[in-house]
Amino acid sequence: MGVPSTMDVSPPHLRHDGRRAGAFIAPALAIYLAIIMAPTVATVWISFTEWRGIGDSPEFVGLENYRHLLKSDTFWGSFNRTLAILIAGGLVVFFFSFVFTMLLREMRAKRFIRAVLFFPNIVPPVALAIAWGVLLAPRNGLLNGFLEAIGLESATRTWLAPDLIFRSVIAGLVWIYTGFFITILMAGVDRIPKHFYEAADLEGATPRQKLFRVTLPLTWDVLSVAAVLWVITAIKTFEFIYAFGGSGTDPSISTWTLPVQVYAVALGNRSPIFALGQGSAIAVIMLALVGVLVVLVRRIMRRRGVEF
Amino acid sequence: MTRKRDGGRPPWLAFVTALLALVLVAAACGNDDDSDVSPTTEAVSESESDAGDGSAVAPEPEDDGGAVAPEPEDDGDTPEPEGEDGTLRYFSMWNEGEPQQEVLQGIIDSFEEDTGVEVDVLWAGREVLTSVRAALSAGDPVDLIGFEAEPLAGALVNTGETRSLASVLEQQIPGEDVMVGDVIPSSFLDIYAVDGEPHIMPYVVNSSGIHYDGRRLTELGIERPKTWDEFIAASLAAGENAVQHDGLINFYNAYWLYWLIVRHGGPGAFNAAASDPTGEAWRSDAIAGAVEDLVELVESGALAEGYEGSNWPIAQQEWANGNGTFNINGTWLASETASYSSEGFEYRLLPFPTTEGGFESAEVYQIGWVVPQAADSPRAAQDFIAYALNSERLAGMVDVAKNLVPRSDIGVPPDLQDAVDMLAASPAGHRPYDGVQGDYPEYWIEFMLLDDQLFFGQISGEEFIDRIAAKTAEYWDSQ
Amino acid sequence: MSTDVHVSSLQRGGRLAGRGIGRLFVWSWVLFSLAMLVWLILAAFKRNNSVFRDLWALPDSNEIQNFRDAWDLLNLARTTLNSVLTVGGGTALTMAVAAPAAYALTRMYFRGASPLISFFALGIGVPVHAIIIPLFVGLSEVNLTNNLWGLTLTYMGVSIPFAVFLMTGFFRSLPSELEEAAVMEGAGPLRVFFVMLPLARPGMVASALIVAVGLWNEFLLALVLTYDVDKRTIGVGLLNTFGAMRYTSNWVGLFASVVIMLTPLIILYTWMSRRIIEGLTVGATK
Amino acid sequence: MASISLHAVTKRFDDIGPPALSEVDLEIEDGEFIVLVGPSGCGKTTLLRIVAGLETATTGELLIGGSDISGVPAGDRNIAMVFQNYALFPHLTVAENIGFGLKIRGTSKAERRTTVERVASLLGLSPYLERRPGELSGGQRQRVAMGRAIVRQPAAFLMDEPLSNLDAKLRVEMRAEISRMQRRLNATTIYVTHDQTEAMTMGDRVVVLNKGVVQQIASPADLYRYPANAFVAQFIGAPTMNMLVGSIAGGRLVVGTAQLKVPERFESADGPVLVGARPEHVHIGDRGIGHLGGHVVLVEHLGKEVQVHLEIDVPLDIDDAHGDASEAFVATVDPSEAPVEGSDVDIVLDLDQVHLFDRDSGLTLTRP
Repeated sequence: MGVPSTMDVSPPHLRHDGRRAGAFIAPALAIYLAIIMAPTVATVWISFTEWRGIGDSPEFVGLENYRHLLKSDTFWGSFNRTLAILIAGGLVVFFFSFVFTMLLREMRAKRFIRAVLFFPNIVPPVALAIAWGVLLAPRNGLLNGFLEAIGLESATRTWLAPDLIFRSVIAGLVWIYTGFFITILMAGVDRIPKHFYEAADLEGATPRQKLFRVTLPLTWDVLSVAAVLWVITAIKTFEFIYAFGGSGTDPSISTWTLPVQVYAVALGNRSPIFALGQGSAIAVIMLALVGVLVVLVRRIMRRRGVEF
Repeated sequence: MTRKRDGGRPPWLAFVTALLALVLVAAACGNDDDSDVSPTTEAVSESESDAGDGSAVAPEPEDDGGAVAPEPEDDGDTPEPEGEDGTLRYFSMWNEGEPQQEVLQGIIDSFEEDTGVEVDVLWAGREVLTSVRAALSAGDPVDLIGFEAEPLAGALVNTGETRSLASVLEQQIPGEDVMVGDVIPSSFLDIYAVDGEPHIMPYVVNSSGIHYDGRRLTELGIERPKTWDEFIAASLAAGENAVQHDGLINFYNAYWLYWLIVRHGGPGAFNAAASDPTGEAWRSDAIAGAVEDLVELVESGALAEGYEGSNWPIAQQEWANGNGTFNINGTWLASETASYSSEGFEYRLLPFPTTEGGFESAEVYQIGWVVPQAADSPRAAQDFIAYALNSERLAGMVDVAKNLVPRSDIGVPPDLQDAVDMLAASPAGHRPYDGVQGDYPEYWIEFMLLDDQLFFGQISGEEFIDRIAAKTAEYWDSQ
Repeated sequence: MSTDVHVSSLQRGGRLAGRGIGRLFVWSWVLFSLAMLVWLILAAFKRNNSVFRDLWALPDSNEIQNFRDAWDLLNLARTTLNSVLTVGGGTALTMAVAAPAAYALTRMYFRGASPLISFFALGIGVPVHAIIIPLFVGLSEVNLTNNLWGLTLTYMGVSIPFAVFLMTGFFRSLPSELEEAAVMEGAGPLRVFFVMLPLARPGMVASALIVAVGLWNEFLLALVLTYDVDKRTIGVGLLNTFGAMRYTSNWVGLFASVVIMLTPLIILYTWMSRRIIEGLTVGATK
Repeated sequence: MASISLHAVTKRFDDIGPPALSEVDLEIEDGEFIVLVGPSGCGKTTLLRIVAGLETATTGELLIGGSDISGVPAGDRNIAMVFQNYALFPHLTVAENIGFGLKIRGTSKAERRTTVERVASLLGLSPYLERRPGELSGGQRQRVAMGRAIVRQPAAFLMDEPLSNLDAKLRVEMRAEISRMQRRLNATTIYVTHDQTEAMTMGDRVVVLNKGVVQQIASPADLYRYPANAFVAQFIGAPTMNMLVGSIAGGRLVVGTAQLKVPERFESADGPVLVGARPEHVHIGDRGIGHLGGHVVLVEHLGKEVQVHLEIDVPLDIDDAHGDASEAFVATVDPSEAPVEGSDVDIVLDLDQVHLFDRDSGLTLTRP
């Protein structure tokens, strides 16, 4: 194939000896390096130290922080909850996104519906968390109140009880993020020219066949982007959970995820621990999780997108 | 606990700092019209003052852009020059709008008027130490911090970040003919003393116990319970939702077991169990008794339905509205629920029920001030402490904020009388959570996790003891 | 033949029913979201002691006082200004550096452009938590903590990866003939960039909106990097109000705060939602 | 205006395979209108872009007005280019688009305006100066692109298939207009097209390119009459020239079973050849009198003439670029002579007009 080896195929008037391009890129790169990359490297380093960050200097302790974490129930709780958001939450979000995208394709009010569904994504997570808490409050919450009002008292639950609370959190996240992923998937679906569906209709394809034969293959690349975005979003999710527990009272430990624990252990807490080393170690684990999963997702979804 | 504190800086810091400086210099050179973005402190404070009304912003202490954070002195007793401007930087745990904040604001206003010292106060809320840390790391002065004594002890006092307040005891209280040491009982101060010298000066002394509406108990014809058995019986007699509890706050859940351990094993028993490197201290009879009692409560059905999923402050709200009888809480509950409690609500407090052959002591939950080593104006801070402890001024905490104060010569409203009596009658005092929260904050989290499982009936008493013993040994092993 | 028709019409009947259920579900979801919003707005006008007693009652009075409380506690004039300064400044500066970078990365064809794009994209995956500790220490070394400039700079840093990523998509989709035409007319690299810039405007606007909405809702960085009341952004302000209101149990005041904070967003959103959504979509599907 | 010279210009995009352009030599005189033509992928656009400075030649020399400008950036070559899609800046008005180059060169605002207005009136664009390209028709956009090229009086114009986006009728109009304009401005012009009609009607000289190699440079008439090789012969002219496989042996031209007399002008030729006959040089007669037998597959009536598609029993040399075998032998005849579809006919080649090419090299054996 026409793969360039030593020769450059790019047009010369646009090709530059890095220097000119460098001037365009340097400011963004410098800030990016200073604010994101350098601190990331530093975090890895701090994770090998013990450090309170007030007046003392970091003391190298090797893998001690990691060893400590592996033995901590709190850490494993946070870790498992993060994975639960990622996997269980992900499955639900993507299932709904797909179903909605398919349904919305043929609905007249689709722009309006999409706008409403997307809305939680621009609302401050604090506000969402407040609303979600009001909804799920045990006795005077909106949901239980509603269920009672329509005569479904048997369906009422203590939504925030230890066995349910995290599912309630995930439900909240699903409510927020489904709109986001619907939007992205719809964009992919909208790009598919109508005539593919018309051709499929002429051949008498069922909706399921259309989904698997037309929609999925032709949105594969969008799906892969969406999956990567989900991995990042799921692992990063902090604000909603933090605010769900409220300010002034720490979020209930039964809702902690990795980022919440980083915050609680290293940054702030009602009874602060100031364990910067340990917080960094958790952050490094988050980072590794993101890295491994993104690579994994990309590998799984590597099948090339179809050009059309 | 104290760690060595040399000037050593982590190697990466130079890297990050250099990059940041580079970016700033580049930004400053690149945009002539944007010259405010310069790394010099001058420009920074300029931008601060044109961004704000200026009053709350303290001028930067250093004039060097790459300023090194002022190193705290090792020796807290060395007298230091006052901050040149006579400004007192005060970080407070209260949020704007809370009654305690309003009281303190009043004190601050008159202090400024009387002394000419400007008080720059930050109403930071309960995560005040996060702000303190931010300020200290940035080298901003922090002269006075007001917060709960336990986290102060754990985060600052035990690690040597605070100054001794011994000299404050000999300071005269402005407007009164007494010294601070005369009115603040040393029993309070001794709890957090370092080398015999006080480091935390309390201005509120709360406690905890079981709250109820006096009227309701009378209506129900239930006698005020004294012992644990009586309490369980009373709860069962009180009908639905007898014990309201906000189970989503882990440290409210911990009230029960901690109190039961302290009752069964005496003050310090919980702390001793937590700090036993082998974890075997958890297998004592006292703790077994405490766990057994807790399981009894959980299994009795006295706890309001859904307590494990109650998001604070819902349970206490319902309790105050008359749906429920008992609520275990701090003595601040009266002030927290005042705005929505049902009419004619009669706030009563039950000291935590006693157990057979057990101990009696009261929780001393102090809220106080510390003066950090890094303070710029430690003298002004001490002056403020003495000034605020004046009985008339402190009375606001009682009358308006409905909190107890360390001075016994200030009268209390009826809502708080039970608490005062409880503290007075108690033969001994102990720290909140027996000091476990303050002394071992990381361990505390792991403890609460297991305690929740026990309190929610997810594990049996035996399982709990086995697990917490193992956890304790593991924790100390990794320290 | 006739049975075939019969079967397929049955199938279609089932399919229609399925679709009907699906649509019902979609509409319930939509209604649910709207109901939450409406409830919150109504609650903001209720009285504190009745708000939870009868959940579905209409407000019995116009409790404007709730909004006064909220306004004061949120310190709204101040927090809004801070948010506008840091979010507006951060967004504008992000675009100012990300646009030329994205342009150079996609259209200057220099060696190493493609790995550099990947390097920038890497930043999207870095959680704020993984940088905040050293960032905090580093910023305090240069006196940029508790400082709106420091926060703005940080906002730039965390926005740049996504902005560059989105805009490389936009710039890549532009026709190269225009660029060549400009070159033929004698335009230098900078001028060519400025010729191309207006063409990327839809992308720029969308990227800026997405960055701005993200920053507007951000509060972790603001919480950790600033502490003065005067430096609080609206997100931190709301969180603090949340804390304070819960201690004082002024729930309706809290709802009023939420409504106050949501109002500009709702207005902006009804006006710009298509832009935001489409911008996001182009970035994701390019 | 200036002359343009290319000496041995070679362009490689990669190390493998043949170069995109190989050893191109071309001398363009001042004021000349040169058309580059060839099938797609032949390298004509690459050649244009090298002249423009949008590509660099791998080796070779490029002179404009006598001076080497290989290292001069595109913007400094004082060359204007009209792009296939016009490349108008959508956010600028017509006036701003036309005046763009002037602005960059720092021409004063007043001067810019008068110049732009003059050019606009020349092109009939005066009423549209304040519109944006999106509001114009295809033909108007084309004119704006022209205007932008004309306005700064460049040393040369480069046009890259400027008419290909227009409909057929407009294309004919614009073709004439560009020619007229070029004559009027007396501007050195390089014009790239794949359309041989444009090539034949517009160019002073035409350069035929194939696979990166110059096949022939000649005036349109010469190109038609004296194609230098089989490729040019087949590429120029429509319908395409018929190409039969044959050989010359013992002074006879052997085509299939027919043994023909070798025309005088080929007497020195020998060996395997290709016999090229344009459709109008093929006559159809009754069986028995012609050179070759054929079967009438299709008869197309075009009005003044008739195209007869024939199957013949002689191997044809069919270029990749041209259709399938059944259409490969075509005769153009007078309507009165049209045969009946399906009939068998005899074919007579006009031997005075046929072209002979060396079968191996494809080069013409004709000596004009």
